[in-house]
Amino acid sequence: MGVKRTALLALAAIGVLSLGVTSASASATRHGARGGTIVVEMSSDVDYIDPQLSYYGETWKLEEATACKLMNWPDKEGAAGGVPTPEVANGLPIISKDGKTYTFTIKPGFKFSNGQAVTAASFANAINRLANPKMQSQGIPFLDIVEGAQAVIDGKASSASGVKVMGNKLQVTLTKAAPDFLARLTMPFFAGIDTTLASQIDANGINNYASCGPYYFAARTPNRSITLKRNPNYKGGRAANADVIQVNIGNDTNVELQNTLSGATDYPSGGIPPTEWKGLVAQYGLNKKDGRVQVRPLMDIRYLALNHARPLFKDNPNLAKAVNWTVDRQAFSAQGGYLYGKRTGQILPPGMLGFQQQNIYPIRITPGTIQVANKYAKGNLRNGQAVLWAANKGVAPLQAQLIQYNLKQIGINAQIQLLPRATQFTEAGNPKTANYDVTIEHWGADYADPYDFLNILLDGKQVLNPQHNNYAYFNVAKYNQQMLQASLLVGNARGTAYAGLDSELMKNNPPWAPLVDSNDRTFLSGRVACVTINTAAQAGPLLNVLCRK
Amino acid sequence: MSTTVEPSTSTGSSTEDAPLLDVRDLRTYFKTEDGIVRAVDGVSFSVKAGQTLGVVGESGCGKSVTMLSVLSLNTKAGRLALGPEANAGAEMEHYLLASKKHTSLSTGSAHFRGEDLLTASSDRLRAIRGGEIAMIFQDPMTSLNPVHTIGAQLIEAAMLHQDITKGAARQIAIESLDDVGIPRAKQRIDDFPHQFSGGMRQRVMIAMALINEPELLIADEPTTALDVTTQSQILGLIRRLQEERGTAVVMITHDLGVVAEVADEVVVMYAARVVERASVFEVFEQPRHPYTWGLLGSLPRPDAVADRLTQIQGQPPSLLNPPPGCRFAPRCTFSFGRCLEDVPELEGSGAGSHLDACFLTDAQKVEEAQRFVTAAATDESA
Amino acid sequence: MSTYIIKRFLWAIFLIVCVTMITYVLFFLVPADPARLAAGKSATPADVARVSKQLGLDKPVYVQYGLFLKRLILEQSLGRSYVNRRTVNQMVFEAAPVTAGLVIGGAILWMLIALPVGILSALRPRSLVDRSAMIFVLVGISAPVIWVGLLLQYFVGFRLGWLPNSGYCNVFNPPVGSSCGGPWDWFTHMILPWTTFAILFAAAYARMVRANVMDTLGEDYVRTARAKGAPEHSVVRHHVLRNALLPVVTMLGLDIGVALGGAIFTEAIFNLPGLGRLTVTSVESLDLPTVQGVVVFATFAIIIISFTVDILYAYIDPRIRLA
Amino acid sequence: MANLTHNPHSPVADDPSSQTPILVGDGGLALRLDETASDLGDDGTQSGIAARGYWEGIWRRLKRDKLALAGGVFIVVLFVVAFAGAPLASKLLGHGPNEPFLVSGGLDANQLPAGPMTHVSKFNTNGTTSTQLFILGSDSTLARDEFLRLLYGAQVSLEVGVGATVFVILLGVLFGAIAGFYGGWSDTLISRAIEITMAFPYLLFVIALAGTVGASLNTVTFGFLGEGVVTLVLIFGLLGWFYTARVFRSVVLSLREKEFVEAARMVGASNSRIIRSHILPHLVGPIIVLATLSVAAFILAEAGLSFLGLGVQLPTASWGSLLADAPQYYTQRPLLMVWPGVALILTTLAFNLLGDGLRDAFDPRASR
Repeated sequence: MGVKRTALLALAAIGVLSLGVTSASASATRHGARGGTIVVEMSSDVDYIDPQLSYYGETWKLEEATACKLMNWPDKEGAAGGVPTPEVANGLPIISKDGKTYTFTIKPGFKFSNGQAVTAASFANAINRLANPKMQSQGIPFLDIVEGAQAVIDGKASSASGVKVMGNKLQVTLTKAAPDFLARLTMPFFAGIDTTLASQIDANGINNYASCGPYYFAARTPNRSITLKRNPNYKGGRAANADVIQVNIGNDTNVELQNTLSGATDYPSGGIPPTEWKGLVAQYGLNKKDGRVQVRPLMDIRYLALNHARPLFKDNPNLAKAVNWTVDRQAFSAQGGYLYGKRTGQILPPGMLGFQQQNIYPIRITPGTIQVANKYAKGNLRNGQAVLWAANKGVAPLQAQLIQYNLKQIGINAQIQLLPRATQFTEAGNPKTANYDVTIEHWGADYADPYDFLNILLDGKQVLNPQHNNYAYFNVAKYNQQMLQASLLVGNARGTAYAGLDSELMKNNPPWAPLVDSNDRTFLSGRVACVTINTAAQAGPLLNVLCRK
Repeated sequence: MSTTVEPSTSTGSSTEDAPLLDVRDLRTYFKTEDGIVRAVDGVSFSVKAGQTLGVVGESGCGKSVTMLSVLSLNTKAGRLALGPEANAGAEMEHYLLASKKHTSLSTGSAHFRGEDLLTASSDRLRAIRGGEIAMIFQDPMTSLNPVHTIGAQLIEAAMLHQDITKGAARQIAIESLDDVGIPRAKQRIDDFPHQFSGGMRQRVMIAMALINEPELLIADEPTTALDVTTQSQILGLIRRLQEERGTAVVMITHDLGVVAEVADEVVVMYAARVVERASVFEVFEQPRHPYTWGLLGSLPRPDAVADRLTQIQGQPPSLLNPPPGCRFAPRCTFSFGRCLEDVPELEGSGAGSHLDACFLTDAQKVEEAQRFVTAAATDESA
Repeated sequence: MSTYIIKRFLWAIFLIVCVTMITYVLFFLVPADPARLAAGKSATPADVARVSKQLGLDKPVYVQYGLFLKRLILEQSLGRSYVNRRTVNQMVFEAAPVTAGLVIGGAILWMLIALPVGILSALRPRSLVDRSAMIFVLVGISAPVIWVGLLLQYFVGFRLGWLPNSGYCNVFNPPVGSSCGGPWDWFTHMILPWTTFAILFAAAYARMVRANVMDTLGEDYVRTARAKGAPEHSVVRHHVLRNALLPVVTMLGLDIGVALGGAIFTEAIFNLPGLGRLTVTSVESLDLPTVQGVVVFATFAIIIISFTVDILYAYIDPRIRLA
Repeated sequence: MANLTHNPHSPVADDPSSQTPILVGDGGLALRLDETASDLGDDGTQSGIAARGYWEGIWRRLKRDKLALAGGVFIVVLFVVAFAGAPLASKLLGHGPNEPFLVSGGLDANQLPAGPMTHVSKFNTNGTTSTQLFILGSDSTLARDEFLRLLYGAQVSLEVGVGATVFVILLGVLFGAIAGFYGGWSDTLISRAIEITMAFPYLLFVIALAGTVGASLNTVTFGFLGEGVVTLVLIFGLLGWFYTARVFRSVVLSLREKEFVEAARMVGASNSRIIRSHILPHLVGPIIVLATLSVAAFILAEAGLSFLGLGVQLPTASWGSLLADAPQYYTQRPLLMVWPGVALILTTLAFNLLGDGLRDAFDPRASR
């Protein structure tokens, strides 16, 4: 009884996940031709394929196809896909009255690609491996509520006391009731791992391991290719249509487009030249069933992280405001081309719990805005020199030059440094290597909850971790406290609290210059069908569902 | 055309006195970026079988080009058949300027055993080159192909003109090396040119030239690049082989000493023209052309009386635009008005084969020549 | 001859020492705190200390270099990548065949173009052949490789769709699941890169061959051969070409070294996972051991090639052989 | 010297193998003079005197080579355009090469870079707006003036090309001359140094340096150079000098053996005087030729590095980076692919043509 109540409560918190996507109806059920190879292209290499380390949207597209999780997003479009549903867990967990203890029963029949059976231990191991300080995972912040996890993170214990394996049951005890816990479990960080991988602790990641999802990583050659093959032992219900999913790395976007048009590539995950979208939409139509051009709103933001750990922005809110006034969001978005996204001046994206339209900063610049910007900048420029980080592929270099120009208008001379995307955010998340004042960042919701934006991206407690996501190195005790409080609230209260934080931060002490809430834009070759896009799980079509016509 | 040099009546058959090689009014012009260079401008001479003709003149006077033209060996050379009465010079320039293919043109006639080489087919020419007329060049260092053994090069020469097996050719090659005095020919035949000294290389060249027993050997300053001792050896060698085989020789040289040593007949060339033609005896005893006097006068005679050493002032004319009239006139101490306008023809005084191209009176010529003879006599008596 | 070989060999050894020393100093000592980089992400102060001890970074430079050389010679190890913990050897040996294929294939192609073009235009100066050849040469040596590559890729590869416009296929045992593999795929994927890569050299070599042949045609020994009555074709074959092409061989030896670097643009455009792209990607992510590893390896390759060429040259040119 | 050259010509002096020792040098010299005088009408350059005739001859031969002249003219124009024209154009057009005009006409209705001859409007700081012209349209979706960026790109190309060339020529002449003229241990030393430099994989090394060590120099501009130019010049120079050194070494080596140098020695000229009046004048030709050709090579190299993103710093315009951006707009704006490509090929072509022309002019025997 009580059980039900709390379970429902838990779901209530997740209910907001339903997204405003009503375009293509779910086609996961319809299995097209099984077999064949699906060719995916990425313009630069992924960060890791190790489930406890990989934290790159591009990689997660692959993790989603290879991982098996206690809770997972159904391979469905829209609202149906937005509800965390038991996968390896045999039904919803039993949740204690205080909402702190979750007990999962493992569904039998799941096997790793190497034949090992998936057990409760597989998931316990995942949590402990994630927490292991030697792994230096960026996923650590998601463990803050797991009892005993911190001890492991601090190296005081080898396994989290809150995680217990009892036969085919897994019991996780939390330090406090966390409404988004089930949603967190959908992240690849928490995917089941076999005993071999559990024993391999390496901050640089393991490149070949057995997985329990529809596919497994058959091979990876850094900077060249990744190959996914169907998991022969997979008995779970998810689709695994193609025999092989081949990822080729390194082509520029214009070549990716050429290849997709010529049918050599099925899904240019690395993107295509932005100026092409308009023409493609005109030619192939938008969001047709199994159509070649699919666009979905994402809970995904592109922003400038202003490094508060370095002199320029340390305790310099007025300069941060000046930046927010000077950046040309319209121009920035224009670099991305047609249907790139929606200009924004706030942290939370539309559709997210706690989103309230704030009009603090201009989304179109005029001579007026530049004057305001200079007013704020006046006297706060310090040495006026900045290092600007950006990715080195696609439109990023252009966007970097735009920002550079905008900053110049308020008297900041920025020197651009271009890095491979994976390197960029890995180094940015490492206090030792984060030598930038401004970095052009891009954050997609791991799961639909404001915690994943504010706490994960701006909680100051993590800035000293060897790896974290607070790229602004924003650490203000007052706000840290408020974020913690908000994360414990439920329902509307939760929303209001986060909405307040959003406006409060942007008004008084902007950690970022938010730029664009971007869409997921997918272009596919003419030879694929079974296009299912679940923005809750990842961007782009679900690769395990995608099939050859 | 010189009145004295009649077209020989019996060009077809080679009778006893008929020349082996008979060159008539040969012209060879070169096209350069600065204009037309008239390297050979109406040269006539002939070589009798078994005889040695010395062609003497300072470098750049066209003596080498003359012989190369006879075998059409000038680079990108074309041959032009013109009637003797035609205004050959102008015609040549016209054709040469028009021609895309050729940077040099030759005209006139060069009858070898009655066959005009300037009109012969290229196949026929190849058969004659190295077969009936062989040639050796000034610089033995560069005249042999550095990447082939001398054996290979000799054998090539032999097999080009004799229908024999490689083995046989090799045998012949070894013998011919022996003939020219290469020690241990059997071993040395497989050596490369750079393993031989200059003199030895010249011997190899000679061996290669004579390997097909030609009737005419053209030697283009064969000793110039060699040191004095080797020079006389090579000259001796050439003379010996000539006597043994009765080969006719054209010896091109700027060194009257060499001429005195080997030649029967002498052709003196100046600025692309023949200025004097005579037997070696006549040239040394009764030279008739001021230029020849100059040459003789500047022959080094250790005890020569200083004032006798007539030096030729100035420099030879550029062949781009040679002076009108006698080309030697500008430098000639005896020149007078006419020399600067009219071109003196190559002609003899009365009978005899002694020809010269000079407007001086025979008396003057004889008188001047006498001074040299007496000078020479006093030198010998002293 | 043998002394000559030994001389060249010792010199090669000396070269290797020099080059490795210079690269070592440049890529290990110039950037600040190599230990931190080497320790990678998990760089707690303790780790850094351990790594710097293991790399001997706490010792004086010459000792460090000694250690580096020791690792290089005894373990043939180029070290490990900072970015992904793979050994540099592994990465280099994956990339080397790609570049080798590109360079060697390219070299063959450019010689196939340069030799006939150069010889023909030398034998027929100012002819139509010659003039068009010279136009090709001028354009060839002036055209930016990247531009040529992009145009070929777009028009031939994409618009006309005649050939694959990017990517690499292994000749033997392609990696699991890779979309292509085998000699034929490899060949078709390499045609555009080869062309892009060869044009510049083809032009330069056509010009060089032409010049050499012309010089040789003016040599005395060629006149001698003609005077022997040798027919023109055999004059050209036996006396001109052999001499004219000798220097080309040496140039080829030198240029293959240069070409190793030149391949970089072709590899970038056509996304070939060769040494060039390996350098670029590791430079982008400041992966110094890999950068250094590639440079050292390439240098080895060059030294070995030029050594072989020296020997080869000595065999075909008697003047050296018997010197 | 002079009296030797005017020595009355005589058949004996004509013969290098004459026994009289004094006559040998004299004779050798006279012989050479006569030959050059008589055949092919080459002016007596070999003697190292008659310099005026020498230069006249070169100019005469160069004038005949219309292509080379065209190249030369193009280069002069290019320099003017790059260093005077670019700033001027920027002044006239009213905007800089790095100013984006996205929201004011730089992009067309389809968010594509505007085509040629587009008018854009600029917001001035005083609140007014003014209309300005994009002659070749926008360079990218950043909507900067392609035309201006091409002009400023020319600056970078020439700065790198000329800078690196000066660098390699200076080092090359210095080391080459020393090695060639003095020989001995200095020659051995330098030749070995040359061989070592040659053992490096040139471009790989350049890229490695540019991306790692070189980055630290990227901000050095001496106030007028493009950011990153200094880095490239240094790297190209330090790794490129060996080639020029090799050439000049062999040139000097051969000069040292020339008769007129021997002759000068015989009349007791000092080394410095020989170098000054007999060696250096003869290096002028090779220097000019080599310089011209290597500028072209370095311009191409710069474009290549910028294409790889390792060249000059953004947003400094470079033909290479323009070329790198262009493929993004292949389908809609193919012209963006054409401008930088054509600029590059014309420039290198011009330098190559002039270089070849000069080579032939300086060395008629090589001209065909």
